[in-house]
Amino acid sequence: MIYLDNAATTKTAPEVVDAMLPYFSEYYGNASTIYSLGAESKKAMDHARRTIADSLGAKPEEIYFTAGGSESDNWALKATAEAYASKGKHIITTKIEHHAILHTCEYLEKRGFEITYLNVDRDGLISLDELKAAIRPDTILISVMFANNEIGTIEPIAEIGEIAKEHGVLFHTDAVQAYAQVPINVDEMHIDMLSASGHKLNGPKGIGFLYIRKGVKIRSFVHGGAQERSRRAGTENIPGIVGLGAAVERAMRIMDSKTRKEIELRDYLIGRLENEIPHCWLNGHRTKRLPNNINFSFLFIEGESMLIMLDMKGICASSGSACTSGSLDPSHVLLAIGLKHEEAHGSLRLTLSEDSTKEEMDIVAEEVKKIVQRLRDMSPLYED
Amino acid sequence: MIYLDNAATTKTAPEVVDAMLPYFSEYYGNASTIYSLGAESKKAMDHARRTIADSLGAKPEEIYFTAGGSESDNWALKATAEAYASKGKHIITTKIEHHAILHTCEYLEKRGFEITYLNVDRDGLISLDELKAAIRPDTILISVMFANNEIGTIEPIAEIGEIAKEHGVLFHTDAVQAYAQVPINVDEMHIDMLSASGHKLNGPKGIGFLYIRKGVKIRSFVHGGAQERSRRAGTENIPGIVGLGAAVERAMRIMDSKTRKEIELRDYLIGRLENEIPHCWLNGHRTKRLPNNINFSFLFIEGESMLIMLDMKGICASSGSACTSGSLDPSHVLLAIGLKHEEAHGSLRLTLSEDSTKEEMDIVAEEVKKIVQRLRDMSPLYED
Amino acid sequence: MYSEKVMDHFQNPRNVGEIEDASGVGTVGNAKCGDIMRMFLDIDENGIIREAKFKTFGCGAAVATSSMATELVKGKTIQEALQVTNKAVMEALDGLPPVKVHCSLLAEEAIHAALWDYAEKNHITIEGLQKPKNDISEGEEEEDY
Amino acid sequence: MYSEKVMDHFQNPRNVGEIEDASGVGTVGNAKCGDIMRMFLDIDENGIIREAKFKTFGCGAAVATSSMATELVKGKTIQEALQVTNKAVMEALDGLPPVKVHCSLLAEEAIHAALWDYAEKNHITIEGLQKPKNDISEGEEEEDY
Ligand SMILES: Cc1ncc(COP(=O)(O)O)c(C=O)c1O
Ligand SMILES: Cc1ncc(COP(=O)(O)O)c(C=O)c1O
Ligand code: FES
Ligand code: FES
Repeated sequence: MIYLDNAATTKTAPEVVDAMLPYFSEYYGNASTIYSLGAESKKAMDHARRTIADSLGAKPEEIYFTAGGSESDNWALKATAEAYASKGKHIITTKIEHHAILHTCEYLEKRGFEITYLNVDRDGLISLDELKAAIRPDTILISVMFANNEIGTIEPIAEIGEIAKEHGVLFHTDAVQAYAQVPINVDEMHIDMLSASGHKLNGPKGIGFLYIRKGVKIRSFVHGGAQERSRRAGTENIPGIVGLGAAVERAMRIMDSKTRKEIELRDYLIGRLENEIPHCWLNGHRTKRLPNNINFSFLFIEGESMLIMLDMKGICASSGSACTSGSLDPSHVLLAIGLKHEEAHGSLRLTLSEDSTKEEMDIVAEEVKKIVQRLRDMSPLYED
Repeated sequence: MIYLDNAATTKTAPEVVDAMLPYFSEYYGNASTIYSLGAESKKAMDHARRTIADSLGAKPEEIYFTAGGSESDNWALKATAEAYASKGKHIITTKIEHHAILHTCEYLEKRGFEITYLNVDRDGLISLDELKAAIRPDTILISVMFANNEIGTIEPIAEIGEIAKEHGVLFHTDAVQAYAQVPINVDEMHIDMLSASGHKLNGPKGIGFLYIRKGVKIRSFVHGGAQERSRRAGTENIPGIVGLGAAVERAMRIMDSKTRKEIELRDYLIGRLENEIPHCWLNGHRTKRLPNNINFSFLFIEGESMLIMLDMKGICASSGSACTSGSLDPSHVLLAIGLKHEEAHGSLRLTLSEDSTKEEMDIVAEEVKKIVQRLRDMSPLYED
Repeated sequence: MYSEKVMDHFQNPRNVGEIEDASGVGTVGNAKCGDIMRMFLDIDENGIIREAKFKTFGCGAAVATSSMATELVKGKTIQEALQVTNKAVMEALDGLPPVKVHCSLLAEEAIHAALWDYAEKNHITIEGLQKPKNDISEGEEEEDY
Repeated sequence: MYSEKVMDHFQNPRNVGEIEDASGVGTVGNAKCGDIMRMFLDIDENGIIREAKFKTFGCGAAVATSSMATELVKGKTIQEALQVTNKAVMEALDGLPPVKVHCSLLAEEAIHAALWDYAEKNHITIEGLQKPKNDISEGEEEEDY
């Protein structure tokens, strides 16, 4: 199997699973209890929190564990909206955010908030001038994703943070794709809130965190017990938290070598596809791009068919095609960078891991070439 | 170690961990993808969903996975409030709910909802007459916990369901403590929504579900991707879901023998404590009670001190004492059944598991006896 | 997610291609998901469909239903071909996932469009055949959420 | 959650008990968490605290701070005993978790209450000593949420 869908989810690293295992059936105590078994859990949780804080240049008490990226995004937006509603009801985000942000924004719109959705250029980058122009006296939050999950484009986060700070507006970034893949420092980049998800960085599924800078007024999203300093209720998911901590430790350790390797393979495969297949192009910025992301549009064909054929060859990949999502609307990201519907339909996303090899890239290049040709032969849009 | 805090959390059963393991590093595919690896995840998830549905007499598509009991409770209340606000803004619950319900109710109160908190009697039971009298034309929801987490009292759920149905009011039950410990059938009991949490039944932490009867109007709580039929966003926590399914399978399999054993040991230890320690009593109903729950008040002493001394003897237990919670207010449940502050302070909760033994009960009886005496000797309230 | 039959027709689609000087050609598109299906029919003087071919831009279900639809209409009379509904195609494929039902409507619509073209070319009316819409709206029920 | 020193003083509390005909007895309670501490002092004619004993209904921190407080005041003059603040007790115990700081206030307050009782019995005033409240409100800051 050639797994090239690491933006969807990653394999939990064996060392991460090993770190988690003792906390299922041996140190299974509830971290909120007073006895020694519970103290073991608390110690493990504190360690993970510190690891994560260190990875961001944050303080441990600024890290709040959640069930994943979606909850973190929901929390950041809804709680900020609530806490700062008296200051204003205007939020700025982008057209290419993940649905966890966009659908939450729609929810807020129905509740009287006004959302500005920034445009992006053909590469998927927002314009800092448009951002500045969008800020109003009643703007309470700017939420711009660190890197896009489909096309891999990395936004100018430090510059956005600077602008937000200048204007006294809070800045949240959905870093689910970028965290532990590229270096992030919340102070240098003036990030007030940051969402991350464990399963995108070889950690377990069902665990994530929200970084909230000290001083930011924050309400709870999940109400109940006093966990997470009374901010996020629910018995702490200790194995998940330990796994996330171990995954972050691992990701920070291998980041340099992983990045170097992925960029090399990424650009090699991009080159082959560009050179060997007609009527296709790379989506997303060529260099301001996640190290492991490749996104191509192939004219005249449709994504889901491509994916099934790739699967038959043992290759796992993804597409911005509507047909894969059950939603019928093709990727809002691809439309936002200016693709036509039928162009958006024929997109293919390949996201590498540190386990990817040159041999795999070659196999994929060959198979994609064949499949694209086969589907084009079947397509009423293609006349050669 | 003698672990008697199974109401706080349980050991993840080794067979549950074994069931989960393949889904971390082997079948790690995202269940929403189209390729075979994702299909493996989807299959495993469907299987767990069916197991859970079967355990409740529900349909698989009525089971929605969440991150645990707190999220389920928040979702049930907040989404119902939102979806039915046009019908009315009155909700009925009890004074002895878990904070996941009570704090969510407070949140709703701040947003214009009116909450009636039903009283309970000395045993912790609500009055059906009081419930009936509380129902108004604008009542949209009744939320009564299936069994209380502190004193173990099991509420008259089928009767409550009947009343709710007669009055055309939705009925939610927080079954976090009762699910898979006592038999539940959502149709026979007229339950419209039910919350459960994996780690209370020897499943993993960080996973739970909300049962939502087909036909109930429900909004999302976590907005984003199309997971869980677009009702609950977030990449599916497949290992957690598989673990929950395996835990339910196991719990249903052993329920009869476990219940029989726990009740025997429970009543044995209750008898010993009652007979051998002066100035103490059992809290909660004597028979309408979770099979594994023991809750005692010991006059003149304080809970946290008891817990630390028990811990020194290798016994893990819990207390309704404010001193253990960091909140300073003693258990709202013990106050609701009519205990005075200082009585509530001296409570001890022991919750058994199927691994508990008579030898353990004897050790605990002896140690509790000694500790109570030692603390009483130190207490300014105790004069013998 | 797909049945074995669907996968078989997707992997080995029958009747892919075009018919030159076809008796009837119909192209339909599903604006919602942006997919396009073109159906070619060769109909003899007795009104029997001798040959059917297709080209499809669409998902696996779209390809498989195109393939199955062409198989089903071959050898049939025009009236019989009108009975090849999307339900018939789906049944022949052992079912489709709910989100893919609309793809099979595309196939039904393509047959109708090709027959309509045939009727227009030959200045006849085919009983029970209405001018096909280009745009098939899907009939799935949307639940409240 | 507790330091080793706290655990030691909790497990082996020094000076538990009562002093008959004590020079001063003080009982204070923390209404918020319902805990009660009673302190007995035996003070000689030179104003030196010869003996100190306590009884406490409260958490581990309450027991440990009672124990440590009695240890700290023993052998001290009244003026020196006034310097045994909750901070001093906490420091001697290598710290307390933030939620337990208020328990140490109870110990400070109990010493003051016993000294006040001694002063009243002997019709003297002790410089710097105010009538202790029965009710210690905690001084922790509440964050906005
Ligand atoms: C009755 C009850 N409801 C809700 C919860 C919350 O469950 P969780 O901690 O898994 O979120 C608990 C347990 O803590 C409980 O006992
Ligand atoms: C950019 C981005 N944000 C949020 C999410 C949601 O994360 P999760 O699925 O872990 O809730 C994802 C991944 O699905 C993502 O790529
Ligand atoms: S043709 Fe688009 S989903 Fe089938
Ligand atoms: S005395 Fe109550 S918390 Fe310490």
